[in-house]
Parts: sequence; structure tokens; C-alpha cells
Amino acid sequence: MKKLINDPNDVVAEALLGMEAAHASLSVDHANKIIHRAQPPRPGKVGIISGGGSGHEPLHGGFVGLGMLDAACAGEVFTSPVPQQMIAAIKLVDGGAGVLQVVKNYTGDVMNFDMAAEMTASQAGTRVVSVVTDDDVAVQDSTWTAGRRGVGVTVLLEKIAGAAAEQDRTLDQVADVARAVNANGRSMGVALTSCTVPAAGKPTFDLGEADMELGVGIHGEPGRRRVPLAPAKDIAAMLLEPILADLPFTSGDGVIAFVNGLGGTPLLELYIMFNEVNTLLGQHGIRVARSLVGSYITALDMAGTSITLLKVDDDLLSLWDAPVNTPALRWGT
Amino acid sequence: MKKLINDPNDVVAEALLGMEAAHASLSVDHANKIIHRAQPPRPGKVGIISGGGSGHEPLHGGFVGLGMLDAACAGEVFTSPVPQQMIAAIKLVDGGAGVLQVVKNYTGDVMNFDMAAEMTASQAGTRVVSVVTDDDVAVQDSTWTAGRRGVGVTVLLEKIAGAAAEQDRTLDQVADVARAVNANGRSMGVALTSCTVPAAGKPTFDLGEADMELGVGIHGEPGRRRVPLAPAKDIAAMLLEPILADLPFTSGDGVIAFVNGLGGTPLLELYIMFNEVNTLLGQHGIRVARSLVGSYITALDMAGTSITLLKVDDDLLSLWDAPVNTPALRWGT
Amino acid sequence: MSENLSAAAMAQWVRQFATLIAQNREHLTELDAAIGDADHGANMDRGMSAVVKALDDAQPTAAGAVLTGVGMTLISTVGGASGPLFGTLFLRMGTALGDAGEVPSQELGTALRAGLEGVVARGKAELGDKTMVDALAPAADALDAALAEGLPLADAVARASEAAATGRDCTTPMLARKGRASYLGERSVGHQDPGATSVALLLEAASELGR
Amino acid sequence: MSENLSAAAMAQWVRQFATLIAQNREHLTELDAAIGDADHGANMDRGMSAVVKALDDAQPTAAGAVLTGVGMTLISTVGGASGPLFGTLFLRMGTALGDAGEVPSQELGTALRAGLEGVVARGKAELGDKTMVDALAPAADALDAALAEGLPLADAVARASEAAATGRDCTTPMLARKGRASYLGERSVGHQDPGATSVALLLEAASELGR
Ligand SMILES: Nc1ncnc2c1ncn2[C@@H]1O[C@H](COP(=O)(O)OP(=O)(O)O)[C@@H](O)[C@H]1O
Ligand SMILES: Nc1ncnc2c1ncn2[C@@H]1O[C@H](COP(=O)(O)OP(=O)(O)O)[C@@H](O)[C@H]1O
Ligand SMILES: [Mg+2]
Ligand SMILES: [Mg+2]
Ligand SMILES: [Mg+2]
Ligand SMILES: [Mg+2]
Repeated sequence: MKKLINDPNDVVAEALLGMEAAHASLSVDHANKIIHRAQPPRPGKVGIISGGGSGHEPLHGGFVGLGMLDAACAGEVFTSPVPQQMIAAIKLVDGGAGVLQVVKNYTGDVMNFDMAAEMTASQAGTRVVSVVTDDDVAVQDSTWTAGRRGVGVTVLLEKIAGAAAEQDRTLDQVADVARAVNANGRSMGVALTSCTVPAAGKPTFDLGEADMELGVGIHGEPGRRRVPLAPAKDIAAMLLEPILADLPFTSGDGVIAFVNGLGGTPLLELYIMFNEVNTLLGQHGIRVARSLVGSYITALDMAGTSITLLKVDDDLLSLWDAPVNTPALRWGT
Repeated sequence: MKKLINDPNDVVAEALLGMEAAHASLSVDHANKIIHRAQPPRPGKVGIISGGGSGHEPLHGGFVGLGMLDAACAGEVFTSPVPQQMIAAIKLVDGGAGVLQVVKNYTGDVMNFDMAAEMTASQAGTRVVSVVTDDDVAVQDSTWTAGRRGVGVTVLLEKIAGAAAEQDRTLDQVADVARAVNANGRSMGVALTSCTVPAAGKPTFDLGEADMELGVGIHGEPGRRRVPLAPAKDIAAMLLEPILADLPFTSGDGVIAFVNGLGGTPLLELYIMFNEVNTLLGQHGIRVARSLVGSYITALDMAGTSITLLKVDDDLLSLWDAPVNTPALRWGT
Repeated sequence: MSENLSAAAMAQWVRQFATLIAQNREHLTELDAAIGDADHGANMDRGMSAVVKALDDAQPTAAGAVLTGVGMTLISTVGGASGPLFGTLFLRMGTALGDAGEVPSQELGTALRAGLEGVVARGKAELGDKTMVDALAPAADALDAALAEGLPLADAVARASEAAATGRDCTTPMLARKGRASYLGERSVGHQDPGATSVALLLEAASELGR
Repeated sequence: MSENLSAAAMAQWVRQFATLIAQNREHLTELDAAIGDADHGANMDRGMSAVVKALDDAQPTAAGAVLTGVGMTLISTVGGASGPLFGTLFLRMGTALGDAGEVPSQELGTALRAGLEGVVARGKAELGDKTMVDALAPAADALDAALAEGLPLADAVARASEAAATGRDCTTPMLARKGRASYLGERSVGHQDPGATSVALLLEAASELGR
């Protein structure tokens, strides 16, 4: 295992020390592993927290700041945080208008955030609403299963809901915006290599030199199927077709197109992918209203990419354009 | 070779298409492979161009925009651009106040930029000044050799000189600022894996599972020596000690501390490295005035990191803090 | 394990479980790598190490309190799916045992069933969904039946352990419908469920102490 | 190669050089990977492919103009260190041959020396710095000497080719003091210089045509 780390057990704690030292706008509650804005909550603003297993950086801690999250709870690598963390985070960010929890749809995340909401409601009386993202079309959806995984849409949702909260919309309104984002967003990813969980010390899966894992999860969960390596053009089509078919997106729609790197893939390749995505969308008559290209929701050191499309109306678009000032996304401020 | 590309020969051209599509603030001259601001040059402002081989993204194209570069010339992967590109870029960005060329110290880059400056001077009469970065302490310096490589300082220089130009400082003043940055900045890097040049199709060097290459170059040039893998804490010391000794930096100095990822290394690890760097600097009494953590000058898909320290005075610091609005660095606007 | 459930016996069981988890840490992680995210071994080991540490620091004097303490520690140190689920399992078992210092051994059956119900309430998994429930439910059934037959606790626990092991093995051909493995659809078939494997270790720990 | 240097002969030489570069593309890249950045083969091949394409489109009628055209094409398509250096080499050779349609074969010696001087002026490398100069300078010396001895062009070129090959081989034990390999210091020792290898191919191309 080749990683810039010390003891695998200290990975999360030490990264939080680094984040705190690097960003004056952030504070860290090290006991509870919470990254939060250095400024106290603005009264009347809905607080937004998120969190999840670590290993997806900059998600979520890198999205804490004006116009996005108020706090992020960092779990162990690929393991959701525990209820105590969310309870403490809710307390930190509560400005009297209630708190929205952004939860990616994994059994562990959902249960731990739910327990936190239950305990907070019974103890502190703060109103807590959870919105769950489940945008990964690689997973067969069904009410009989855990449903789909939450992936790339989470980034867009945190930005857009964050902007809505900054406008002093109510908790229900912010939650509605968040649900609209999840309802209109779809994603799918592909891995060229496995990731290596530090505590495991070896790659999660073996992938032949000529193979890739189509529909991989951001924790290295196996995807739809293993297929031969393909040119960027074909990969873009393999990822886009299921996305486009699922919502479905139709000609004339405006979208935010998000090409994401999974941690081990350089920007050069992401721009090549974006070029293919942009071309394919043009062929489908879909208008790229905004775009985002970079590594924003990663799977440790995995080489690969995911594509997320979010169908936008004017409200979502103006919320996307609103000022944001976080370590990983920043504009308009 | 596992890459999100089509034909290796089309890598640069297709990435430029993607960049142009992704960023409304940029335009691309595809014939000359120049990324430039969509806005025409502001009369009276010194134009700043840079460029070099591709494969270091976001450097340089991702740094084109308000407060930083006016244009970037993209060469083939790891191969400097040709004079015609710089000649065309100089013409594009000339606002009547002359043009600064930021050149990394590689024989090819220096020669091609020099030829461009010579030809421009003899043809168009535009005043062109080149500033060469040579901050890599891994390389033994000597007047008998090609000197040191230009690496991480280039990013900081482009930001700071860009801010100086935006203030309508003269070409000589901007060049002086640029030289001051290079004179006060030092870097060193380490590779955990080789990069793979697309046209070569296989890793540039073999590196054992338990080894790393200390002092590696951003083109996969071999470094000072091959050493066993080490914890982040020790790697930080191995990189920092030669840097600190070289200028030398002394107790009480304020620095911009820049922990850079080489393309295949995720942010999680960079924050762990930054924590170690920050701690070590504290032990040396060196004050981290500002910091930058992320993958800004990469070596394709190489896993590894580089550390850059820039000793700053008030002028350099206020230029660093000045507004910048580019795809890869953005604040204050 | 004596015929009355004491705090000491409960602590011994929990410590033995922690030992088995530590020994099987890599195995559990490998099972999770195949159909999940390669952290189940680390998760359970982190939690059970914290449990042992807490027991070293201060051990409750009531049997039930030992188990609720374990549940609280698991919930606050594990995270993921197994944190709330194993946490709930122990919490409910402890609550079912009540406040008494020692409780009659039959109560273990009641406790295990309460724990199972807690897990089902939290995770909504049914039998056959390829989760820890597939080991836990047969174990609870076997324990109840054995105790009803009037078997001594040690024998009853041994039967429950066998049932858990069989339940664990039966997860291999199943198609996952809950938890992370469910994302795999058909590709989850042919792999043993990590959580069910941990449950089997929990019952194995009990049965080892009974021997 | 005839005793007068015609545009056709120059074009034939250049085309043969392009062929040898294409055949040695991987070899050149491997040499560059060891002490540089693994692009010399791609660089030279990209440039010489463009040269051949330009010659296919329109071939100048003067010997010198063929070579200056090659130089311009290399400068505008190669980049890196080899673009300006090989570009300058051909530019200066072409300029030295002048505007005449055909020039006497002795002029090739003058041209190669002019090219060498251009490379040294541009790159500041001295003999022994482990660069293309270490193959080019001995080749120019050998060609001059052979032509001065009155050897036929074919034989003179063959001698120059041998000298270039020897010069190329001599770069292996050298410590690089110019170009990217110089960053390696002591670690550059024991590797053959890629640029010198390309120069040896250039002279080999000439000598093959002479046979
Ligand atoms: N809804 C559920 N009900 C019961 N057990 C579940 C459920 N979801 C997951 N599990 C159990 O949790 C185990 C995985 O635990 P673990 O790997 O620690 O958490 P995570 O899946 O969050 O990484 C699975 O093997 C399964 O037995
Ligand atoms: N200053 C110099 N003078 C002469 N030749 C040089 C000089 N610098 C580099 N070279 C030659 O250029 C070759 C490398 O070319 P190439 O790999 O194409 O360019 P780059 O080094 O820019 O990647 C070296 O092998 C060497 O022969
Ligand atoms: Mg997990
Ligand atoms: Mg090169
Ligand atoms: Mg797991
Ligand atoms: Mg090279």
C-alpha cells in the first residue's frame, strides 16, 4: 500500500488537523470529528449538516463554508459517522430555524443520521429534517432493497440547498429544494483501478490490466459489470446512456453536467471526458447550462470517473450560481 | 495503460476542447493550442503568458483568468510548446504595456520561449520579458549545468505576478515581483508511483512496491535517490529539510506553504501531509502566513506530493490575497 | 457459563466475542470487500476494542447493564451499518435482562429475541435478505427451543451457535436485498455475509464459555 | 548519394532519417525514460512525420531549401529541447548550402559544421556534456577530414556515420551537464543520450543512401 499516511488508524484525525491548519474559515471539533464554520451560526438561517465515511474528500468537509454546509461529520474511512457526532453538529449549527441533514443513501449512514435526529428531537427540541440522496443509476432500484446509492448529486445538492438556506428560506423550503435536486439528478461511475482502504492495506478488488468496473460505488462496491477498457468516447456513452434513460432527460432540458474524478485520476483526463460528455449531450439536444469538472467526491485513490447530470430550472440554476466560499467550491464572493 | 483517453495523439487537443466547453470565461485558439481569457486584453495592463508541456493540469491553462495569466500555451504531453504558439499568445494578450513570459527552467522551454521572444521583438516590437522559475532543490545547482527545474513556485508566481499586473504595475515591476517570488521560493517532491506518458503507453520508471523516488521531477525525471516507503511524518521531513536549508529560511519568517498533489494522490493524503508540514514548520519557528493544499502542478497520474515554501513580505502577501478568478484558483471576486 | 446470568458471565462472553472478532478481523474485511466496502472487520474490531477498554475501566454489577453498556459503546464508536445494528442488539438484550444483578439463564432466550427484534426494527431486514438477521433469527429460535426443552444453558447456547453458523452459511447463495451488498444485485450471490459471520462469532463466543 | 547535392538527394536523406526515427521511436523513448521524460521518440517522430508530409506536399527545388524547410517544420512541430536544436541544425545546414539548385558535395562538410555551430550556440553544450553534440561534433570532424582527404562523398559520409555512432556510445559513461538528464547528477552516468542517438540515426541515414 503506497499512501502518504502515518498509522492507518490516525488517517481521519490527522487529515482533520491538516484541514483546520489549512483553512482559517474552518474550525474542527476534534473529539467529535466535526468540521464547522469558524463563524457561529447566523440566527434565523437553517443549519445544514452532512457527513459520512471519510475517503471521499473534499466531500464533505471541503464544502463547509458560506453558501454551502454549516458542518460536516467525518466518519472513519468508508464508515458512516456515529449519532453523537451528528447530535453535536446539530447543536453547533442550530440558529433557531432548524437543521437539514444531507444523508447519502447507505444503510449505515441512514441509520446513524436517523438515530441522531430521533435523539435530538427528544432531547433538544431542534427540528431536524433529513434528505437522502440516491442518484446512482448503476444500482437496480426497488422498494425491497436498500435502493440506490447516493453519489455525485450530493455535491450539487449541498451547494444548492446551502444557497437556499443562505437566503433564509425555511427548513421545509430548503428541504424541498434539496429533494428537488435529488429527484432531478442521476449519476454513474466507472473504476479503472480499485481503491485501497488504509486499514485493509490492500486493494478492495482485483481488476485486470485490460478491465474496468462499470457502475462502481464510491466505496469500491462492485458495479453493474466488468467490461474491457474502452476509449473515453465509449466510456462517456456507457455512463451517459443509463443516466439519460433513467429520469428520463429529454431534448431541450438544461442540465448541470458534472464530471467527477474518483481520486486517482488527473484533471487532464477529466477534461477529455467532459469533452465527450458535452458532445454526447449536444447530440441528444440537452443544453449544458453549467458544468463542474474535478475531483469532488472521491473513493480514496481509485482511478476512474463518474458523471452526474442534474436537470435544472431557473430557481435551481440561480441557487447554483449564488456565492459560495468553501475550500473546494468558491465563486461569487 | 489505464487512462480516460481516446487516441494518445489527441490527448492535448481534446482536453482543450473540454476546457473550453467547461469554462465560459476562457477561449481556446485550437490551431495554436492557446487558452486565453475570453475578454480582450485591458489596455495598459501587462500581459502575462506561460505554458509548457501538458500533463501538469491545472497548470497552466487552469490559471488563466482575472488576477493570474492572460494566456497559456499547451505543448504536447511533457514537451514544451513551440515558438509559434508563444508568438501568437503574445499578440493576443498585448495591451500595449509589454508581456511577461513565465518559463519553467527546462532546456526545451527556455529555448522555445527565447526564440518566441526574439522573433516577437524583431517582428512586432512588443517588449517581452521572460522570468524563469528554478525552485527544485532536489537538483544540484551549478552554472555548468541546466540548473534547477522549475516546479511548484511557478503556481505561486503566476498568482502573484498576475495580481501585480492587474494593479497596472509596469512590465519591469511585474518582472521584479516575479523574480522575487522565484528567489524566495523552494520546492521538492517525492513519487510513490511513476507516471505513464500516453504516447509511451507504459510507466516511465519502475518503482518497487516498498520504494519511493525522492526528489522526482514533474516529468518523471529520476530524483536524488530511491528510498524505502516512509510514514507521512518522515516524508515531510525528507522534503522540508533540504528546502529549509537551501534559502535558508530562518525562524520568524512568514511563508506561503504549498502542499501539492502530483495527480494520482487524493486530497485526504495531502491534508495529512500538510499537517506534518505545518507541525515541522512550527518547530522551526516558521510562521505559515498562507497555505495551499491540492493538486495544482501535476505529473499526469503520478502518486506523490511536492512541498513548496515561499518566504513572503507584505507586498507578496497582499498580492497573494488579491482577487483571482480562474478555473483552478479563485477567491476574492 | 453458570446457570444464572451474572455481570461477570456477561462480561466474559463479551470479552470472548471481542477476541474472536480480533482474530477474524481480516476474514471479516475480506468478506466485506467482496460484496461491500472492506471495513466490517475494522468496524467490529474498533467497536469491540472500545468495549473491552470500557469494561477494563469499570464493569457494571448488573448483567443487563453490562450489555446495555456494550450497546452504547458500539453505537458511539463503530458507525456504518454494524454500529447501530450490533449496538441495538446489545442495548435491547441488556434492557430485556433488566436491572437485577443476576438473572435466571432462561432470560438469555428472551434477551436474544428482544435483540433480534431491535435489529429488525432498525434495519427492516427480513429472513433471506442476506444480512446478520439470517444468523441471528435461527440462533434465537434454537435458543428458545432448547431452553423450552429444558436443556442446560451451555447445551442450549451450543445449539444456538450451531444454528447461527448454519444461518451464516445459508447467506452465501442468497441475493442481498438489504445493506450495501444489495447494490450488487445478482453479483451478491455466492458470497457469505460479513454481518452474519460476526453474529455467528457472537454465539460461538457464548458456546465456548459454556464448554 | 551522387557527388553533387541535389534537392532530391537531400529529400531522400531526410525521408530515410524519418524512417529510421519511426523505427527507433520506442528505443529513443526508452532511452529518454531512463534519464529524461520519455518523450524523445514521440517528439522526433512527430517532427519527422510532419517533415515527410511537407515534402509530399511540395518539395523545394534547391538542396539548401529542402533542409531549411525541414528546420522550420521541426521548430514548429516538435517543441521540447529537440525541436529548437534539431530545427536549428537543419536550418543552419540549409542556409550554409545557399540558394543553388545543386551544390558540390564538399559543401556537406561545411553545412554539417554550420549546423553543429548553430546547435552549440542555441544549447550552449560542450563536448562531454552528454548531449547530441557528442555525436554531432565527431561526425562533423570526420566528414571534414574525409572530404579533405579527397574521399568520395559516400565513403566520407560512412566515416561520419561511424564517428557519430562512436560519439553516441561515448555518451553512456558521461555525467550529463546539459538538458534534462543534468538534473540527475551522478545518476545520469551509465545511460546513452537519446539526442545523440538521433544524431547517429541522421548520419546512418546518409550513409545508407551512399551505399
Ligand atoms: N438493513 C440491515 N439489516 C440488518 N443487517 C444489515 C442491514 N444492512 C446491513 N446489515 C449488516 O451489516 C453488515 C455490514 O456491516 P459493515 O460493513 O460494518 O457496515 P457498512 O455496510 O456500513 O460498511 C452486513 O454484512 C449485514 O449483515
Ligand atoms: N543544451 C543542450 N544542448 C544540446 N543538446 C541538448 C541540450 N539539451 C538537451 N539536448 C538534447 O536533447 C535531447 C532530449 O530531447 P527531448 O527528449 O526531445 O527533449 P526534452 O528534454 O525537452 O524532453 C537530449 O538527449 C540531448 O541530446
Ligand atoms: Mg462501511
Ligand atoms: Mg520533454
Ligand atoms: Mg462494510
Ligand atoms: Mg525528453
